[in-house]
Amino acid sequence: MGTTTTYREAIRASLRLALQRDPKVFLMGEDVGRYGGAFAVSKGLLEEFGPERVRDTPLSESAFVGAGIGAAIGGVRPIVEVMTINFSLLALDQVVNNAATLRHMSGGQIGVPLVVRMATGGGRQMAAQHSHSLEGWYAHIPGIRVAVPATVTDAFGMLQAALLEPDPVFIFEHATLYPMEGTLDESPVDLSRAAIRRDGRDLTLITFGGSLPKTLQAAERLAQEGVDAEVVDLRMLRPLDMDTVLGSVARTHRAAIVDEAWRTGSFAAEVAARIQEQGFDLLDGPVLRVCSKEVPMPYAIHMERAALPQVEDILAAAQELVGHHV
Amino acid sequence: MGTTTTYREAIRASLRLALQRDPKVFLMGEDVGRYGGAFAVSKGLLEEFGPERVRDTPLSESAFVGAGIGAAIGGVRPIVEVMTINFSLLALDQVVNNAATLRHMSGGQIGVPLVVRMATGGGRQMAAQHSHSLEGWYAHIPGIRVAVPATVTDAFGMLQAALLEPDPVFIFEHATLYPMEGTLDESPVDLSRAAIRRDGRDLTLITFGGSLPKTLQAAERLAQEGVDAEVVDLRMLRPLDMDTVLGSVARTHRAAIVDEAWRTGSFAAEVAARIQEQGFDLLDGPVLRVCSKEVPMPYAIHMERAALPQVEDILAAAQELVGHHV
Amino acid sequence: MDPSPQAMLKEMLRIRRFEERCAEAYSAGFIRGFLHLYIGEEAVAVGAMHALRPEDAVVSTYREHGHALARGMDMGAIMAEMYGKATGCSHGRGGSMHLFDASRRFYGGYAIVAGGIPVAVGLALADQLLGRTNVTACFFGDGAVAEGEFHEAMNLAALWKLPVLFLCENNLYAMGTGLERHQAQTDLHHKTRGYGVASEVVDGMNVEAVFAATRRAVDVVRLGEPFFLEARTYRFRAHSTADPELYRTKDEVEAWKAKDPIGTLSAWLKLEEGLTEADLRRMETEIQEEIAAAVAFAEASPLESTQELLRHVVAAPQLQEALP
Amino acid sequence: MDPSPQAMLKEMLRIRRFEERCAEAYSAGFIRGFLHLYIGEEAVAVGAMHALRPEDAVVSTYREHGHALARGMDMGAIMAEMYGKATGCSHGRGGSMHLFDASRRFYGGYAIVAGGIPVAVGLALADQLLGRTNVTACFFGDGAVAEGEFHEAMNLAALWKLPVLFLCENNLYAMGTGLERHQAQTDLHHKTRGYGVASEVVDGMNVEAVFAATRRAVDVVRLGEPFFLEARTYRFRAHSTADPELYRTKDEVEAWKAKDPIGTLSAWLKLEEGLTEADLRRMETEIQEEIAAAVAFAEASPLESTQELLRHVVAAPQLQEALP
Ligand SMILES: Cc1ncc(C[n+]2csc(CCOP(=O)(O)OP(=O)(O)O)c2C)c(N)n1
Ligand SMILES: Cc1ncc(C[n+]2csc(CCOP(=O)(O)OP(=O)(O)O)c2C)c(N)n1
Ligand SMILES: [Mg+2]
Ligand SMILES: [Mg+2]
Repeated sequence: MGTTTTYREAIRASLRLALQRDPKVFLMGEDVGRYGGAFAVSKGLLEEFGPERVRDTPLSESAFVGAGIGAAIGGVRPIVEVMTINFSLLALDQVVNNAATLRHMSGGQIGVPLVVRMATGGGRQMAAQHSHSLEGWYAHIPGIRVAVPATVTDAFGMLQAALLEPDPVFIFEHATLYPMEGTLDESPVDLSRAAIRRDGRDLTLITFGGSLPKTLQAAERLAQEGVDAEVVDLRMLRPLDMDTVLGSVARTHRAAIVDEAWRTGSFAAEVAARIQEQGFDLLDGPVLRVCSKEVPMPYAIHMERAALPQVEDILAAAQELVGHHV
Repeated sequence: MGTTTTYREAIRASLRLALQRDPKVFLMGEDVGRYGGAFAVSKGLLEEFGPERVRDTPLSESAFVGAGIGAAIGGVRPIVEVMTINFSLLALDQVVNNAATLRHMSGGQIGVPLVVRMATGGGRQMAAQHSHSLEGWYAHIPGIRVAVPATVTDAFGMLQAALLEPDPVFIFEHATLYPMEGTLDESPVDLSRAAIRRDGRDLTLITFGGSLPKTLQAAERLAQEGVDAEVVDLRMLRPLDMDTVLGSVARTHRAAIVDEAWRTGSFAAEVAARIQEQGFDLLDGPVLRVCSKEVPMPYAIHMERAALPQVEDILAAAQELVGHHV
Repeated sequence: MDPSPQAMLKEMLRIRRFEERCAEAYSAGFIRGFLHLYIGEEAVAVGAMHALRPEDAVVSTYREHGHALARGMDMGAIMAEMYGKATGCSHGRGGSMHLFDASRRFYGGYAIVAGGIPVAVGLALADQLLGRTNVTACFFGDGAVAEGEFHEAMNLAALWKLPVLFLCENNLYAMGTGLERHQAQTDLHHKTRGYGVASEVVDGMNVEAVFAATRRAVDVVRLGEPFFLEARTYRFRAHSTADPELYRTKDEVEAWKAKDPIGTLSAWLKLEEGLTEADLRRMETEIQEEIAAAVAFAEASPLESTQELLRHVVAAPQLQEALP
Repeated sequence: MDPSPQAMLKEMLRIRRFEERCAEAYSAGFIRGFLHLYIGEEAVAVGAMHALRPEDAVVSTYREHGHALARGMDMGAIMAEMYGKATGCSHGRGGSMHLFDASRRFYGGYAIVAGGIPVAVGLALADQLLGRTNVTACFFGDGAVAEGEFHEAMNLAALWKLPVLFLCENNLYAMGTGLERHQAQTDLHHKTRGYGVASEVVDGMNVEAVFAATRRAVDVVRLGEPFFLEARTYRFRAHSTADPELYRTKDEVEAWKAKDPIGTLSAWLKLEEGLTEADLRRMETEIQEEIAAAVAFAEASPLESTQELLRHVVAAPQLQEALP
């Protein structure tokens, strides 16, 4: 069960399936049509479904995200692609003040069944304006859902699941994951649970999205050194499944969070705050964070590497955690 | 030393002084001129300094914040008023991608000596689109400074200090504080230190901005019950003075943070994460958070009260902290 | 069938008296937060709304009492909303700035200037995609025209031939900033030249002119084109309850009050159509009765329980909202 | 003094050859991230820049190699920047999309479409406030015209009579989206009608025409008015290094290549001004030497130490940046 494919192709297959199944589904965003998508995710869909359902938009992030909100209220099922999270700042007012609030402000009369997808993250030498990891900000907003698929199966399945939700779902796709290969399982995925991607007894490494591969690599390296790390993939930042996180920490008593955002105000801070709030007595020592350095992303490759969390940084945190115990 | 005045008048006096001292200083924003400022902060300044230096802008948050950035680079000293933080989302791209990055992206060739002021917070029945407490987001951005004056003296002094900084400083004024009276000390304030607003031995209550009065009230109530709370006013969210925070926690071993933002992803999470990271062994129990409920702000007064952190919520957290010890 | 001038007079008067009552309730502390009165501008809402069909959609601003009433929303539900009651049209969650009635396709009250415009474009897109010949009427002020979102939305509507009626209520001020101090081009309907969108200016103090112009505009829109209608009007009251009105002269306000859409229409009806003082008194009485009933309803209505605080954040949760 | 056509030819050729070399360096992995080539559009940068004075300011986009070179920035510093070296014009922090040279008032490379426009307006505001008669020239593409920021900035510049030259490089595509699919009004200079700003269209494939038009425009701007100049041009290469170019035909590209500003100008100079093959060869040689030196400089230059990572986040700190 499951075929081998890439993260990119899994999303494309999921989009195709959505467009085939429901005539009310349509995709819109900058260059999703003729160009085939900035990351080639939607390649071929215009040809297959036509320009009504695969709509190239002008460079007008606020207007087309807002139009997605209106269209969702109006009874169709938009999937909006914001090319990258960097440009989504231009649409953030529509997200915070409309998408997230309309159900509440109307006393439950209207909902916004909207799916918004965007690429996130650094690591491709795109420099300061094109390397943001701001999905933690979205996770701050009540009224929306935040999904961060880290596997091929989640890339496919979370979009399908999002289309069943009556509320806005934001899906953040780390741009370095698009070429990643993996096994695709097309069965429905559960948006309410984090996943343990590797079992371990000695410490818990908590992560999501583009940092999962690095974290798993770090866990392998740790295993070679006799340290058995459990790896939790949060999968959803909002709502956050603390049961899985605390269950793991209850076994390991030590945790670090790997998050590509700048450390101060990162989502990792939220996870750390909650672990100590809800599981203080489980902990043998502080919850650590492995985050980006607090600098706009530099272009030069060695500087970018130094700014982003690397496997070595995860190892160092793990050593510190384990050392704390002995 | 020190006269009694209001928070609003302290800011106005500080603006006046800045305009008098430096001919390169000017103020711009929506309705800062003829209207006198949405919160009457700049009342009278247009008459005194003329329309070149007190400039009403169109409703174009992105353009006038961006123009402030350009003007700062060009050699003048803009103070931009964004009427409220709610509207600042429309200018967030300029903040994140320009104000905060230009120094870095240019390899230090240009800086952005810009001051941006805005009102923040809820508690006035302004409902979901007009009650945000998003200053924690700003504190996530390397390259800018985030000031949250909670006293009359800081309202005056932080603006003066901000005008000496070579980098962008964002000042968040909680709208409920404008009519607050207090003693104004016009001596220079230090932007690098948090302040202990009340000494205490039993627990540390950490807060900032509009939540300081509530927190001090809670401390008084606790004192009546024999619990001696220390109150730390962070004053700056970026950079964050952890020395003062940890110094207090080292004495009290228990801490709670009061922050009007929604709990998940609040700045309170950052403070909690850092306290346990840097002072785990100081703690007798978890760092608690007193935040807003995770709901778009409701209009009705009883619902808004229920959504916002109240004195009773602070008391409950304090009891839990103290109880944890006994 | 065209609405009778007398009916439109009554509707304008109904909005005026309702808002006067709101202002009192505000002073008395029953209504709180912001209250943006529409007094002086009633001809726009009343004239425009008559040109729409029930299946059309409406998107408005924080100054939307007039639109909501003219759209046929229940006055009691609106008053209860401002009183913060559970029976309010938005269950007390929205208040004055966020009136909603999905059953009338009244999609709200937006308090971020220009924030509703992209939503209106999306509603029209849904209609286009579903093959419905509805119009979405989007109300906004002169100030909103300076916001980038207005331009993005206009370009999108023009490009995709979406049935949006852009209805600009140009009352010459964005809060305290006069038109000539916030717009380089003060003939706002000329903005459409950058988009190839047809436009018209209408006297917003004349309800019949507004009705006629909106009907012409809606005819164009229903065929699948956006249209921009600029109604020149004036608010007689302050911008909001917090406004000391330092930015305009009493003379200017008085000059505009002489064009009061209610006063001029009732004068004309008396002169030309035999409207009597008795007719007017009857109107006033009926309106006062409706208002009294609305206030009574609002006062008598229960508050929602704070236990319900987290309702309506998301729908009856497929996903449980995680609350720490 | 007017620049000679021959000098402008050489400048265009210099940009072209430089970028061809960049493309090679990119394929070889020395340059990374995004690389947006300007090839085909050189006449715009070269023509326009000659109409500016050294004290004027320039704001550009991510497609700014041509602007940077035409502005007189050092080729070695630009190449070193793309190689990520400490000697780069932005110390390796910016890369291809963020070239800066404060000494030439070249205020960067902006990678958020339209993001530089408000900054340009602010630079012009500073000049106005300080009583300097400088111009700020702001380059952006056709795609940027759909962004709200462009409109907000244009209104502000017109309202405050700021000396901004809005220079739109209309190359008919925003990435893969053709002009007619992203603009309701494809005559972009008509956008200014909503602002009362003067505008002109110029053949962006003709360097002398661009120079002349920019000079006319700058004359207006220097007196204290914004101006919008639309240069119609075309990029011969892909949007960026990631672009498979599915959205346009080879024929279309070939038709535009026939209008190559370098080819047509050199043909004309040969025919009318006695430019010889030897002259051209000499130009090529000089340019190749400069490029070779730039590459050698870039290759030989040191990397900044990662110890320096946190530099330039804030100025030599008045306030110490708190790093946990
Ligand atoms: C984006 C944004 N900026 C500022 C405000 C504050 N504000 C509320 S109404 C208003 C003036 C709007 O003027 P206009 O669009 O002409 O509408 P009017 O109030 O005259 O009906 C302002 C500045 C806001 N609500 N939203
Ligand atoms: C706000 C924003 N949205 C999207 C992008 C991605 N993007 C980069 S360039 C580009 C096309 C811009 O077209 P145009 O303005 O015509 O400039 P050109 O590239 O043709 O020179 C797009 C969509 C971006 N950088 N910024
Ligand atoms: Mg107005
Ligand atoms: Mg282009």
